Amino acid sequence: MAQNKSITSLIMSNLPTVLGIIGMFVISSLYFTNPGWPAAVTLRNSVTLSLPWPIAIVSVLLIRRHANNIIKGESTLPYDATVVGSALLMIILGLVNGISDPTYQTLYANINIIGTMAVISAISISIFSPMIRIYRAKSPTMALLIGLSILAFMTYSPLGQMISPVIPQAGDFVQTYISGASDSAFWISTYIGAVALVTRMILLKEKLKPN
Amino acid sequence: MSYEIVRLDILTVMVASFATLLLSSQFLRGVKLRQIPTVEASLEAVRVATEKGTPLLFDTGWTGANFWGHSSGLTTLAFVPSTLELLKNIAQEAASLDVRVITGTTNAVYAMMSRDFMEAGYGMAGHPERFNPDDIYFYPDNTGLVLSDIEKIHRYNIGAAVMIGGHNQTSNIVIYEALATTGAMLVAGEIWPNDNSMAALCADYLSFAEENIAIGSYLSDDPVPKAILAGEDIIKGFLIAVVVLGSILYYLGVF
Amino acid sequence: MSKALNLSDKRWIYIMIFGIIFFSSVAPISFPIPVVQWSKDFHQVINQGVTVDFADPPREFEGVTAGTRVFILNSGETSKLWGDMSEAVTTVWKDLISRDAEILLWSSSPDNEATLNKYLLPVIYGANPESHPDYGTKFVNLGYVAGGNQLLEQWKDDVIAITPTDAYGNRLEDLPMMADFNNLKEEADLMIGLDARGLETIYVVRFNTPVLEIGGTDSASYLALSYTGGYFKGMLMGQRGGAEYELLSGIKGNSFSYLQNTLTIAAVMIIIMVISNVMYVMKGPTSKVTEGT
Amino acid sequence: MASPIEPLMPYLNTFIFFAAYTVLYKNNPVYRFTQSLIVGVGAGYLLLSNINAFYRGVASQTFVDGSINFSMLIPWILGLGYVCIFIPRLIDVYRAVSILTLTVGMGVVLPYGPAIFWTVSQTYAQNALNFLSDGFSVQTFGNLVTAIAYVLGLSYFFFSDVASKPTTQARKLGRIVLLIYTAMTITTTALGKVNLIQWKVLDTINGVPSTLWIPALMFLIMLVDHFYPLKNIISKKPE
Repeated sequence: MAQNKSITSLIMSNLPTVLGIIGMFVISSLYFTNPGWPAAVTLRNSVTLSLPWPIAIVSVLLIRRHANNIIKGESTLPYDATVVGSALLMIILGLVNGISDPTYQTLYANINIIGTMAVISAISISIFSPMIRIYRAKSPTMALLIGLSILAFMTYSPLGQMISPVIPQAGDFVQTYISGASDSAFWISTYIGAVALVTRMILLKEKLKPN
Repeated sequence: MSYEIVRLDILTVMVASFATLLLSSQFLRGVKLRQIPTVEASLEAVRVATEKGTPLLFDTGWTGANFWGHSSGLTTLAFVPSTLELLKNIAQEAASLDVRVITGTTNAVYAMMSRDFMEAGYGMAGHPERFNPDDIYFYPDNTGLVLSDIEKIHRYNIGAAVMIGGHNQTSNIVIYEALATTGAMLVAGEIWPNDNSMAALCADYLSFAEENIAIGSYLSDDPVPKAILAGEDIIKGFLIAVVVLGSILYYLGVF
Repeated sequence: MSKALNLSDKRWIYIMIFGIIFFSSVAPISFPIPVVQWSKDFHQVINQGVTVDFADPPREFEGVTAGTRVFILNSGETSKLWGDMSEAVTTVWKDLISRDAEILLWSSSPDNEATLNKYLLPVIYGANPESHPDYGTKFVNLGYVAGGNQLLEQWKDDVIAITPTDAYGNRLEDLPMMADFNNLKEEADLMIGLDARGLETIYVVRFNTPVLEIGGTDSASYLALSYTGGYFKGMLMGQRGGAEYELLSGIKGNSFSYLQNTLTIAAVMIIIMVISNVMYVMKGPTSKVTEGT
Repeated sequence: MASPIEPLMPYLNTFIFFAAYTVLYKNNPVYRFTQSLIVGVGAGYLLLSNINAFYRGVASQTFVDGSINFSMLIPWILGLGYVCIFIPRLIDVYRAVSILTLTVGMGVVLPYGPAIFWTVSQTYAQNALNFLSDGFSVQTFGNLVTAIAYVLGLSYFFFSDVASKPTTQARKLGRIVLLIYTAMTITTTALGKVNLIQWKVLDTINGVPSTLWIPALMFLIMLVDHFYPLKNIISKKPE
């Protein structure tokens, strides 16, 4: 009796999670059924259509945070003002002239899009740098890896083909058949870990709040 | 209305996987697990930050960003509990050593959860007053996160970092390079394989893919997550058997 | 206070790389390149088709011809990889137009949408794509629609019911091309992902949809599973993939100008890595051993 | 119609790209300003894009031909639940809506895991011994290597002592398989991403107008600052 009571209270204290888990499996059923159960389709579609809200709210929270810094007079004031000012400028432009406004569009493309490409392009320099500074044959395995990196440099530039056609063929073989299988092992272990996560949720071991 | 079942074989494998893990949670309790290097190293990073007198950077990148049905889906959710549990433990250690922990993520919901776990860690150490919610940072996109992380690394001269999570397009290495400038100790593990490759190049301590999901179970006192982790080995063993035995059966024409 | 330039300063590395890129850019040369198998497969599918047999019955796709319905998913990291994907995407797009295909475009995020709006659509369709004669009959742009995988699950049955308007506010039911391009699981003859993920399980294993992929050079590392697993029937990776498709299709582009840079930088990196490792082995290990490697 | 500020955009574009790189020299106000601008502009754009997305998908469909479309009310209700994040007393409403969204999202993608690990394993098994039936070629040998590498790689992720101890050798080889992937990926990533820099450098050289002078000027300023810190000129104090 006491045990039943504790299970009941456990379920009641986790009601949103319990309902969510039931919903999760109902939604999962849509993958395997044709046509899908209409109620499940409605739930899935409604949640999808509501997704712009949380994404938009992240932006509002970010702007609010920097606005609070301005009010508190933090030492980062000029930069907080830049964040808030530029965000407000975009919002005003978009609201007044619509999101197809050319000024609104061109500011985003020439500031944010190109900034993103700058960050991503910096990856190459950030790889070359440690490859030059610390990529050393400290063990036979490391020597093998450095050899393979050199093979990849030859394969994915015209250099290998200029020396011998065998080089890019060997590089392609390693990339397609060994790296490909390794990629599968990486992903599949992760997918199994994800199934384990859901199992822990079913057992109410994952509440996404600390004990 | 009649329903047609699509891919019954996948449905069977899914149900069998859950059944295996649920049974494991009961019957594999107490099974011993091998070590994962980043678990202890993460706490060591807090001590290194203490010695250097600088804050610790705890960056989880895109963790939790895919709450909203993004194409990377389940894998980005899988390590959410793990990173939060790790953050709680790091916060506990940091609170007792009076080290500031600065976090970075791309999701407001995850940032809110981080606050709960960090606060709990500081409370467990008996120093709730040392918790500063303003040290939890989030940005709506990966670009903002990386750019601001680099700025903070320079501004605070970060001496140690734990970067366990999911970054994007290997942008984690841009942060690693900034950490190399300040000579920081780096504990890293990434959920996605290409990002993991960057950690393999730069990290002082490294964990691979699913090991990062498993960290949460290692840190928990509860025997059930550990038992489920052991149960995953059965699924992996089954898949290995599918390839080994299946190849022979396919060759013999049985399928 | 002035400071001497120190050779151990790692900023020399950055200066060297920028130097190589600059000089490669002002002196581009064409080089012979081998065409990798996944690029050959990509062209083969566009040109002659493929059979997909994950589910019963198998689906026969006979290549892109007049009226072939191609769904392009701008749903990966296009905004971040554009400088490495630009030529492959542009060349394939031109090839699809030359074959008179019907193209439906979706962007999964505002930055992906903005990238194609700035760098691709003006090149192909002019400053106002919605005013181009092909718009509505050969090309429809859904623009940014939120939802990722969930959206793809919904669109497999009905696009118009979920997303009634295009990126420019036109109702989809008023656009002639959409009359038989609505139920994606059956009416999309071919899907081309721009670094897109999730198509394998949503479309390929259940509905045998042929899927091709265009990504950055390193996209191959995390998309390899999908190629070796047989889900993607071909891939074009990076500017080199663009150069390969230029060779295979005979459509001229700008891909080859990038090969000089990769050649120079690869040669320099190989020389540095060989010398530094030989010196390291001769001197014996002195630096710290990294746990990961 | 083009924006009146369009003529300035090539310069702004080039400035932003290379200003992001100035941090490689050292942390500086130009980098911090650029970073703040990118974050702010991105936040404003993302906010309005999603308002527009909701308008297209829901708001414009809620009242059609003078009558309410009831299926559109649920996204509105969920949206209002999200707004509760701004009301501390109603934060649990926000949490409940988040959990619902999270679990629905997980429900959609949950089958993908088994779908992938089952069909990939099947495909590898199907092809592994093709060399026995189809003869020895690069492809059939490659298929065998793939199956072996996959098995070894997967074995690395055994966690229990029961499974990991007897497979120690396989796991060591599995670790090498995973590291082979990392070695190839490091290089292909570097070569791929360096194309992005060249793409922009080509734009500064060949674009109209040419903007190459902007990064050249930035480099010169950094060089000067290295020997004669500009901060001292402004603040009249030694660094």
